[in-house]
Amino acid sequence: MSTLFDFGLASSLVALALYVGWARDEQSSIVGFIALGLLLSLGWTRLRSIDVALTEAAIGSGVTGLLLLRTQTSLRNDKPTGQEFGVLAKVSIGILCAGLSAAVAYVVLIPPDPAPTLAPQALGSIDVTGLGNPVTAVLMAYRAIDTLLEKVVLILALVGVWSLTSNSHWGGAPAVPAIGTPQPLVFLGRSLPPIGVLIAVYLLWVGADAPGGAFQGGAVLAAMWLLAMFSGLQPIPQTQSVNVRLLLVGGPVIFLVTGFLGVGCGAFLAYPDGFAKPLIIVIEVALILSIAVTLGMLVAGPAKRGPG
Amino acid sequence: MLPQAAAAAYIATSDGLLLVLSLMLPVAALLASLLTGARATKFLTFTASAAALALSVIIAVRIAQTGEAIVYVLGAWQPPLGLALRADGTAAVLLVITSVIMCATGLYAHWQFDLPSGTGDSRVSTVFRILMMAVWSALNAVFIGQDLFNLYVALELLTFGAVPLVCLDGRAETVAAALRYLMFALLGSLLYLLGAGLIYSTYGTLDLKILSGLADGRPALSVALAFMVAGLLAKSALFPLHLWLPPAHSGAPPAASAILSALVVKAPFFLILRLLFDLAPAISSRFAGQGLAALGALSILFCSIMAVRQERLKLMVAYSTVAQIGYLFLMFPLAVGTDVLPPWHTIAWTGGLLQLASHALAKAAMFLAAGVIADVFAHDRIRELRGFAHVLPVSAFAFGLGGLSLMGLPPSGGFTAKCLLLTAAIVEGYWWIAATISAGGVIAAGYVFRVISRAFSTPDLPLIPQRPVPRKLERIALALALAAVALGFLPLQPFTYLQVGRPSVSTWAAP
Amino acid sequence: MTTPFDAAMLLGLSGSALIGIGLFVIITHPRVLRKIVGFNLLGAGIFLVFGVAAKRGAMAGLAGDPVPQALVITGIVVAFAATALAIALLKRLFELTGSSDLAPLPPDASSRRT
Amino acid sequence: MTIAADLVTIIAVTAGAVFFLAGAMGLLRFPDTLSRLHALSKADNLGLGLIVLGLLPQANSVFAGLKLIFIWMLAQLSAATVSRLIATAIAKDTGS
Repeated sequence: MSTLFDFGLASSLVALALYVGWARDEQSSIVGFIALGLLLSLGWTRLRSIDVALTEAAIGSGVTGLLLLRTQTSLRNDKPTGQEFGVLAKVSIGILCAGLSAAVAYVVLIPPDPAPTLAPQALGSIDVTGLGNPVTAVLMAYRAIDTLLEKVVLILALVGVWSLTSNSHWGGAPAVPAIGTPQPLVFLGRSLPPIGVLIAVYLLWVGADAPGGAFQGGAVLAAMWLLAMFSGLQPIPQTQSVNVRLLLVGGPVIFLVTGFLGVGCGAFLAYPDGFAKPLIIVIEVALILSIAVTLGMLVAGPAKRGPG
Repeated sequence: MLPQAAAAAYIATSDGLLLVLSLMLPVAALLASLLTGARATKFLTFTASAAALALSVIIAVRIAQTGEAIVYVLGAWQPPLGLALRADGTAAVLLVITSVIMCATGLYAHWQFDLPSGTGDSRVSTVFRILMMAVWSALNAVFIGQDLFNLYVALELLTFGAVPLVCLDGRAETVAAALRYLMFALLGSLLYLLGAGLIYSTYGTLDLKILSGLADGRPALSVALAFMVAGLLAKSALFPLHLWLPPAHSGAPPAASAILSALVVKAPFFLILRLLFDLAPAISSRFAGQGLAALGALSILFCSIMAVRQERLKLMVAYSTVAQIGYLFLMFPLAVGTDVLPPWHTIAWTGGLLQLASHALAKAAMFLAAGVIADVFAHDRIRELRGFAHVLPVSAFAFGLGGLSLMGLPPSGGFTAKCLLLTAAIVEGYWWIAATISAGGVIAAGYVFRVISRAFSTPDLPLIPQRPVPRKLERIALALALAAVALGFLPLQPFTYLQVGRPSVSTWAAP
Repeated sequence: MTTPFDAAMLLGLSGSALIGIGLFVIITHPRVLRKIVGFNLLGAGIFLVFGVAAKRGAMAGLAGDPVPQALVITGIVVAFAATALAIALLKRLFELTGSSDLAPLPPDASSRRT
Repeated sequence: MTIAADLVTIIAVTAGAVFFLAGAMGLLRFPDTLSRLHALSKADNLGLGLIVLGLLPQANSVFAGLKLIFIWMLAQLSAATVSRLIATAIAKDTGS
């Protein structure tokens, strides 16, 4: 029975991906992509990776879909000038891509037996971190450097986005297209954020021991903030705003400082015995705010007004 | 063998924290810059640059003193669960080259922002400084990282630092160039990530050292490595994946061009080097090496000819970058070593890395000199630059000295490098590689002399500088060019420092 | 441990298909916005390959190997950052030129530019 | 007891799925946007409600049950808002 379900899920993923690639207009393609994201989340639960399912739903399809749809609207009156490939070229590229797919499938189909895993090691060391969710332990302890650098990558993307403005607008505020905010959206903008913030805090708190964490919570928080901004209830802050900058770098700075404090008790990014969990929670609280601000400002885009 | 058996793969050395500092110092500077204004950013960049330069020199000296690699285990979590950092002799050389070029270009940019024609406003200067720190940190991470996924994050950090540098001036052409660059770079990162995923699902670890002990020539490993190398090729702009490079590198501000051409494209090359020599089974490495060298040869011939045909000075220099990267890929079949000789004991290994270093210095010098020329005359059309050496003798001299390395003429690091590669090619019987090296040198002479001969000729109408000559900027270009020349005085033999921290002849067993 | 048609294998096959579809869209589609969507398809396929490793690594009472799961979470966030930067560049290009496509660039076009 | 609970689950979830199917059919078969919207929101509300109802006996704790109900309420809120936004957009299109 569940094999039948998996088969249906796997084939609808492929069918939807084909639709996304070949849909005639960009809007249908993007809507298809968002739907694909939901199916992917479902697929991740089938792979028993609930943390990833949450992240995929929140960021992979949620915030990414919002960004793509907003872009599609603002590029609406555009004349295509891109280059089309000839039929022969397309066929040969198609054969090449199919071959690459087959190569990946080949590796997927013949796994080594027994399948390699780090699960026992991850579980064996988890007591030191005081956490109950091994995925959070990987992100915040074993591979903390990746998480730290990834946060820097996110901030750097924001610097790149911010740099795409004119000299006179540098430091100013991004703009939301003036589309006379509809009443239902204002209602949602008023009623949803308190609940959303609660959910974000819950995701962060529960993330120590169950699926959830700073990235999933941060995405929910960012969505609430964006909803408030798009419904005109919250002004979009200037990119030079001290508060924005403080929240932005707060996460990685606290991460970095804790990392260097760890040098005193063993190594960079090691946590002192017995203090691992509280320290991780402190870092995650700073990270969730930082992630929310970064994601929100990334969607809002570069400054469109001069600073003032 | 399961990875569990390989416990305690790394023993941290007492000076391992130096590696963490070289990774995190630029990150700290960029985070602090975001919090403060333009003036504090200037100060932070200065301080961090000086400190990072000192750090890299200390790391290199420590390795020379101890004769062993520096190792650090992050959070004391041993791989495969945790991550390690490791700097051997080869990595230390790259760290130092990076610092030297970063400091020189940083100083150049600092002075250039203050010029009357300069983009002294806070957007360009602040963004440049932040991105420069990001690129620096990412390069260090690529050189000392030991974990395939950590290296993926480093590559992305590099991409996100490098792409916005291309379109700092905000013109439509440079924005298009940046977008095209981003597309190629993302494709490259994703293919690399795919390979890393296949490796994890086959071996259950991403650590390079543990993997090199496990790698057993399964087909899955070859598939994974093929994806990773293909992705890295797109990032290092090897023919035919080079189309994005010339517009991106020629459109950026001069200091950014220097960083991109001298350093950024070298990072993916260095990763390919490690993947093929540390992970790939000897047979597939030999086979892949031939293919990479063939693409390298095509890069050299095709893009050198393209460079000759360019009308614009900066585009010419950018095309020559693709050609010179081609030389790096020639080392793959030449440095495979033998059953008794590890790759890093071959003259081709030394030659390839010397080519990397001397091209980095020479190309940075040439882009910085070209930047001065384009600034003073307000254009860079080679045809209309007749006699520019009379106005800018120092820049012309720096450009010419840098050109020596590209052509492979003595005295220059490029000469030594190409000599070593040529000798290796002849000894190993790769006549087509030897022929390509020689032909590439001749064509390079064509495009360098085309500029230099115009520079010293007497124009019908004397060239009039549109702006005051920035002497300080010219001197930086000259210093870098002289450094590239100085590399030419190294002896023509395998450089033992590059072998530190790698298996020695006695413990070497060909994979 | 792996039955012929378990979730890991089936979703792994979808992942492989998504990789090929994504690559094809990235290379051949003339519109940049669709290429960006293609990058996300490719990314999703690659993440599924990691997911297969996670599911197959179920051991010691865990439903899956946590390491690849954590890697995918990092990867999804990085992919979003890449999408955001690409979109910002695309919008800027549209503002400056009125077109959101990259004009074709034959190998020698740049040499003919004046 | 568990058999009764399972029976409730099977009946309610199946009924919910049928409503979803009807909604999807409506979306595909109805001629204009407004009637499609109507079919879809009606079927979705009922379908999701029935599924949540069916899952309640399976919840391990009171908190888990509350989370299920909470999810249903959030879906209601967003569905209602989206329906109204679409309806407003149609009205604007046909009005002007």
